[in-house]
Amino acid sequence: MRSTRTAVLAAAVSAIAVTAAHADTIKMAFIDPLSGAMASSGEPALQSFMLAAEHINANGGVNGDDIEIVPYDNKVSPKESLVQLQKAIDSGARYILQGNGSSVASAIIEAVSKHNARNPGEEVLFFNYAAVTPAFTNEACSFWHFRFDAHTDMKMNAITDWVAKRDDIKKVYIIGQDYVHGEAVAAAAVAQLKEKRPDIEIVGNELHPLAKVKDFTPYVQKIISSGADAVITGNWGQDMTLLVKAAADAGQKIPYLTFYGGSNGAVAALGEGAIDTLYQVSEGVTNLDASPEQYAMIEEYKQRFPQYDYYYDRAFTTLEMFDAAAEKAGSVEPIAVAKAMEGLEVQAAYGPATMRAEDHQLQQNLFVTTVAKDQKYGVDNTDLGWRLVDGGAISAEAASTPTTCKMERPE
Amino acid sequence: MTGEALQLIDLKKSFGPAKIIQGVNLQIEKGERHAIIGPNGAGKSTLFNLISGRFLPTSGEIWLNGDKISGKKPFEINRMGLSRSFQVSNIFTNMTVRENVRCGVLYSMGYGYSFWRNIGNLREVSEKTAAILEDVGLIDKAHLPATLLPYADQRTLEIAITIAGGAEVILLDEPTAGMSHSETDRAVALIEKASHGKTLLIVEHDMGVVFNLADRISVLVYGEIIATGTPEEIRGDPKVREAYLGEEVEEGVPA
Amino acid sequence: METVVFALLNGVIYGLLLFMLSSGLTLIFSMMGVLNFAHASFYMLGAYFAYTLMEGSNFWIALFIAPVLVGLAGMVVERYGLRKVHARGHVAELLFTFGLAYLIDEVVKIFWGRTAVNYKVPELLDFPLFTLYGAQYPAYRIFILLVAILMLVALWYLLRRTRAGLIIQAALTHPHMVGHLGHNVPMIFMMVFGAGCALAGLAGVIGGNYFITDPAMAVQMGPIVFVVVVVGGLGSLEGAFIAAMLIGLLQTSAVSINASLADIFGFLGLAGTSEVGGITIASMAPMLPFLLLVLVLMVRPTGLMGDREV
Amino acid sequence: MTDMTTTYVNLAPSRAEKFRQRVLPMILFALALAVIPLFGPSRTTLTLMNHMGINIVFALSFNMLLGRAGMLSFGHAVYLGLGGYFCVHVMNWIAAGSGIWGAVPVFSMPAFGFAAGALAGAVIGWPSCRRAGTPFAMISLGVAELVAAAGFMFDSLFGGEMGISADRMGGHEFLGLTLGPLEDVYWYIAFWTFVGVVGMYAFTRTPLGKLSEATRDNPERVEFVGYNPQRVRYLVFIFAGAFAGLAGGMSAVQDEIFTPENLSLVPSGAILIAAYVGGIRYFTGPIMGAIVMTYMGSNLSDYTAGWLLYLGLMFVGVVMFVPDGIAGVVYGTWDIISGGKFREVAGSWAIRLLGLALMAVSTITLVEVAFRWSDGYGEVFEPFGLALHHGSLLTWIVVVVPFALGALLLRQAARAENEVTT
Repeated sequence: MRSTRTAVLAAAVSAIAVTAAHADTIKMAFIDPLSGAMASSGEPALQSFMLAAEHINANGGVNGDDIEIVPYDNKVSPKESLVQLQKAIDSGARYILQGNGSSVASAIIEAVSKHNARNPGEEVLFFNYAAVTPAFTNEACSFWHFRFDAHTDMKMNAITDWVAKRDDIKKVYIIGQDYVHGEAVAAAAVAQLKEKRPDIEIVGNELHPLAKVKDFTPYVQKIISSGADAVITGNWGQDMTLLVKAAADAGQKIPYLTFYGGSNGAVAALGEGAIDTLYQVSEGVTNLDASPEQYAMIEEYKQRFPQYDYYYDRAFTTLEMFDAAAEKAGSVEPIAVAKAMEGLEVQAAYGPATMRAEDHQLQQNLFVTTVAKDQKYGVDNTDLGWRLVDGGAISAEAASTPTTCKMERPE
Repeated sequence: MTGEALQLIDLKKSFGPAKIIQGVNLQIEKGERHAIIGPNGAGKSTLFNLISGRFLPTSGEIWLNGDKISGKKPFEINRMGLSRSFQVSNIFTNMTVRENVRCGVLYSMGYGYSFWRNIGNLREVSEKTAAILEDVGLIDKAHLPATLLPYADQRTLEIAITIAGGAEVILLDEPTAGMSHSETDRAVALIEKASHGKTLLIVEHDMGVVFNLADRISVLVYGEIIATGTPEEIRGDPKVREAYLGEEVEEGVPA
Repeated sequence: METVVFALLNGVIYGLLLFMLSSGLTLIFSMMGVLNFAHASFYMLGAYFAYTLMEGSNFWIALFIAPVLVGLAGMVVERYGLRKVHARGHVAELLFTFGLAYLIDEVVKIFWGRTAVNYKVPELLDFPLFTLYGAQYPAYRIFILLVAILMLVALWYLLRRTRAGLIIQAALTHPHMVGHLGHNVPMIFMMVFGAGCALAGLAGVIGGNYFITDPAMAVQMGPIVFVVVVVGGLGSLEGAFIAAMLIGLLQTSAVSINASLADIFGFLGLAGTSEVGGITIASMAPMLPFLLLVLVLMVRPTGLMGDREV
Repeated sequence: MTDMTTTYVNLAPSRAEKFRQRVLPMILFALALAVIPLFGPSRTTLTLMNHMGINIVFALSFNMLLGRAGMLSFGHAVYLGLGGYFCVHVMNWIAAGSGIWGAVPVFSMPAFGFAAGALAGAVIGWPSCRRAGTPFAMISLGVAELVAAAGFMFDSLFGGEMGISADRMGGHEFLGLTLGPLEDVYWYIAFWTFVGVVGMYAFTRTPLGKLSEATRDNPERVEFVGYNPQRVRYLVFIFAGAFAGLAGGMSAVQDEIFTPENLSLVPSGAILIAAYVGGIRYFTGPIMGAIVMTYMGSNLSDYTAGWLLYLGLMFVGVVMFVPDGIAGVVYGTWDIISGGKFREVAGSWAIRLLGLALMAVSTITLVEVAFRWSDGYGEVFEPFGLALHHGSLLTWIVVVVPFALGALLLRQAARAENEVTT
């Protein structure tokens, strides 16, 4: 992380030299795992934010000020995150970036709301780039929280939209981790499928304990026996890779529709077994059609950080939107920026993105993709890459879900 | 039977196929000092372990002051008034001498598992501990960690812990083993003083100590008591001479 | 029927893999009294060594070299680490291996990165062997079965038929006696620790591509291996074998039971809609070994086959 | 009787000694807690110190088991977690203000945590304390896995992944503390840290506390002085759980959230490391360990990506070479200085320090260079203007030479000290 920071800053020195007139910097605290096993999720995100900040600074900054991304390692622990949050706030950061783990996000939302209530004039905003529990922009929504990733229900909307278009899918199996996230995924899948394709039979709906299963073969056997044509899972980490690996080993060639298939190392672990088996839904993959600038960005990223792939497109969207909001508000004060951000639309790499005012949930296009050989960009340093499937482009409107948010706004 | 402090009835113990104790019957009167002698491997320590509850008997019964104690746990037997020492020093190594003795005192003074009292304020406990330390001659070393004590002092501490609880029946397992002559003499004096008015059962190899101390002696050979009687009777018993003393006379030290 | 067949087949394979891991741990424990907390870390090292060796050579060479390398690493750890804390008792040793597990985790991340590596099944074995009830059965699994059985036979032969085995056997039943046999005890300890680690390494070589080779694999496998050796009875190889099979079969077959607690305890008035009632046996499957551990230790502290309570 | 009384007076420490050994440290501790806010610590410092307070109580409660009763637990966080969860629920009841809850001050949370921790200890300890040694350690591991899994399964109790949060300002003021600003929370934590430390120290002075040490040393002999070692362990376990629950109550107010992660093996392992590094044979050891490890855990990661590796190295180093931990070093040093032997050992100490410093230079260089090489960004470790690239000869000189030199010096120092003592 520190090394990352210096690596990026080394290149940023030139940019700063050019824009030496910028006196102020806007500190953004990046609070996510940067050591231990989970660092493989935190590091690429940090790099994405730094690269995004670097480009914004090089193009004149935010109202003339530079963005500085300051990393804080939270070890994916909610309690430790609160220590780091306090450190960040005391060092002058007014914007918090975090995404890994809904437990951490929930702790930060709570802590930020309390901090802002207890320390008026010193407000802090929380930009959540990956924690996808729907509650954060529904019943537990907060004025101080903005989410730049589609939440579970929206991603499920995209998945079920795609499934609905596929007439050959008649039986669906749902499997997930036995905790809130897995339960929410299962509930959303059942409800949405029933509405969009009542003829689809849900042949299995099953939860297994979180991160405890070593051999998924028996589960896959159940899936095979059920005659399922597609599997929907909210699994992440080993639970996702091991599940799909067991399916590939059993020679099963049906879509495993996941939220986290694009995580680092998943394709490497699965190898060719992933082809046409591992599907993911995301706000974009590198092999989608895009502008030359976007391709240049992807290539710059890969060249600078060869260990990882360009994955967190939403990091760029987050900072772009912040830039636009600050410009619109003519200020970098959190409350002003927050108000300016509501309803704001920016042109992201893979389509327009709008920050919905009522719940602070970004509305953006989603894409269902699968693993294939010989793509423009491979991932995990293999020759396998993500390819858009037929009918896999889901518009922001289609992916959108209504909100139950009743937000309390400051005067 | 009223006068009996300890009674063993047809006591047997086997470890797998090995029959270590094969039907021991023994009565020990209140206030009696009783010694058990016998060659190594005769089952003397096993017998102690059975009486004190460390092992469960295979069959037979043990009675203490009219209560059956066979089948009870060691701490239950201890609370009923029987205390024992060990052949190998079995003390609380990381605590001081004073703390060691105090651990022996606490339960009998009614402080059981108390967690609401400051041990330093328990005046009777401190007094009793000090008195015992004084008696056994360890008072000067009261604040030393037990591990730092010389061997003979550790043996003494072993006895001190055993008598600390004020049990009426005391079992001593080779209390003078490994001691020099002068140390042994001191230990015997201590045992005499400490067992005054109490029932004492002692296993000992040093015949001098045995014949000095004991009112009665039992000879245990291959898990059976072949003779019981006063020191004179035992000395004169031909069976004993043949089975045990004879051997010893010839070989010097029991094998 | 098909679920039974699959549960049996997979349960046996998983059980054998568990046994491979736990046999090394049991050997070490029997001889040295050390419950090696870092045992699963050596399993991980086996997988990573094999992955690296495969880049320069092939799987078959890795299959033999990687466990040897892991064994050597184990010997170094014993000689320069464990031996120093040996005098201070088993808790110190347990804590040493606890810290060692942390260190190995971190070092693995430095050398092989934080994400999974592409440790592939060798092409020779990468084909479906047969089709069973509609699912292809990978040949590699049968290969695991064979390797595990081979190791079982070799271990049995070594222990029952060789001189080294006799010494180890003697040590298993009479741990305090080995020193009196006139053998160089520190040397034996080092060899046994190395051998135990090598067995874990072998399990890593064949398990790493069956599952996933990533830095979390040690943490994932660690607790379950303890459960196996403790349930089986610390120090008993037979016990470890029975426990490994039991847990392998239990876990795989429980997965196929969809009954919920409400179905079972419904007569007590437990509703299927309540939080407790809604839990299915299948969802509890991975927790069963831990439940088993607690239950076995409460009822039979020596474990199923053990005769020593530590 | 009279001479008995005199011996009694002789044996027990004098009033002055008692004051110096027991009361004075407590007064100094209370003073230190009271003086800290005068320096005007930042909110970051306050947050860090509050966590230190929580961890001090937690580490001490862990050491009631490991250091005092010889019970190695791999799942002690279960009791902090359950105590804390209960407090978070209570805080929400207080905020709702229904019934008698409205009258309960949030300040009293640790008392609720204490009760909940004791209850959890009583329930879980019943089966697990029937065994000692390795089986106990393994049962604690199994129980921790089960409870952590349950944490994710029962949403209504544990709130699932997001956990359950509460507002510490939900109740009415108590002692003039709203508990809103961190300064208020500091006083709250300081008060309860003091209560916890004094409470656990007092426990060591009770008959049960002494018996727990006796059971650690020799469980068999305990049976023959009338005690059931299982009962002793069980009671100690309940108290350890209770004080962990107290720490949980402190944490509930400081962080205002509890998540199932708090129940898992990770915090249990962390507190084991903290207590051990501090020194489990001393009452104050875990206090020192908690302070050092809390600081390192939150701040070391600002300086290096390899902080976990450093912690691991430190732990293994302590287990191998300094089994009495930080406290052992501190008291050992103090004994030598106060015993007037400083001159004799000064030379070998200097050599030892130099040796350690050299080893540290070598280790840090190796770790830092290794992490940069592993990241693959082509970044170079540049201490003091030196460019230490993993491929350059200089790097390897900086790694190998100080290491060899340091090892040599340490060996020499050990030899020199042996001569002094023999």
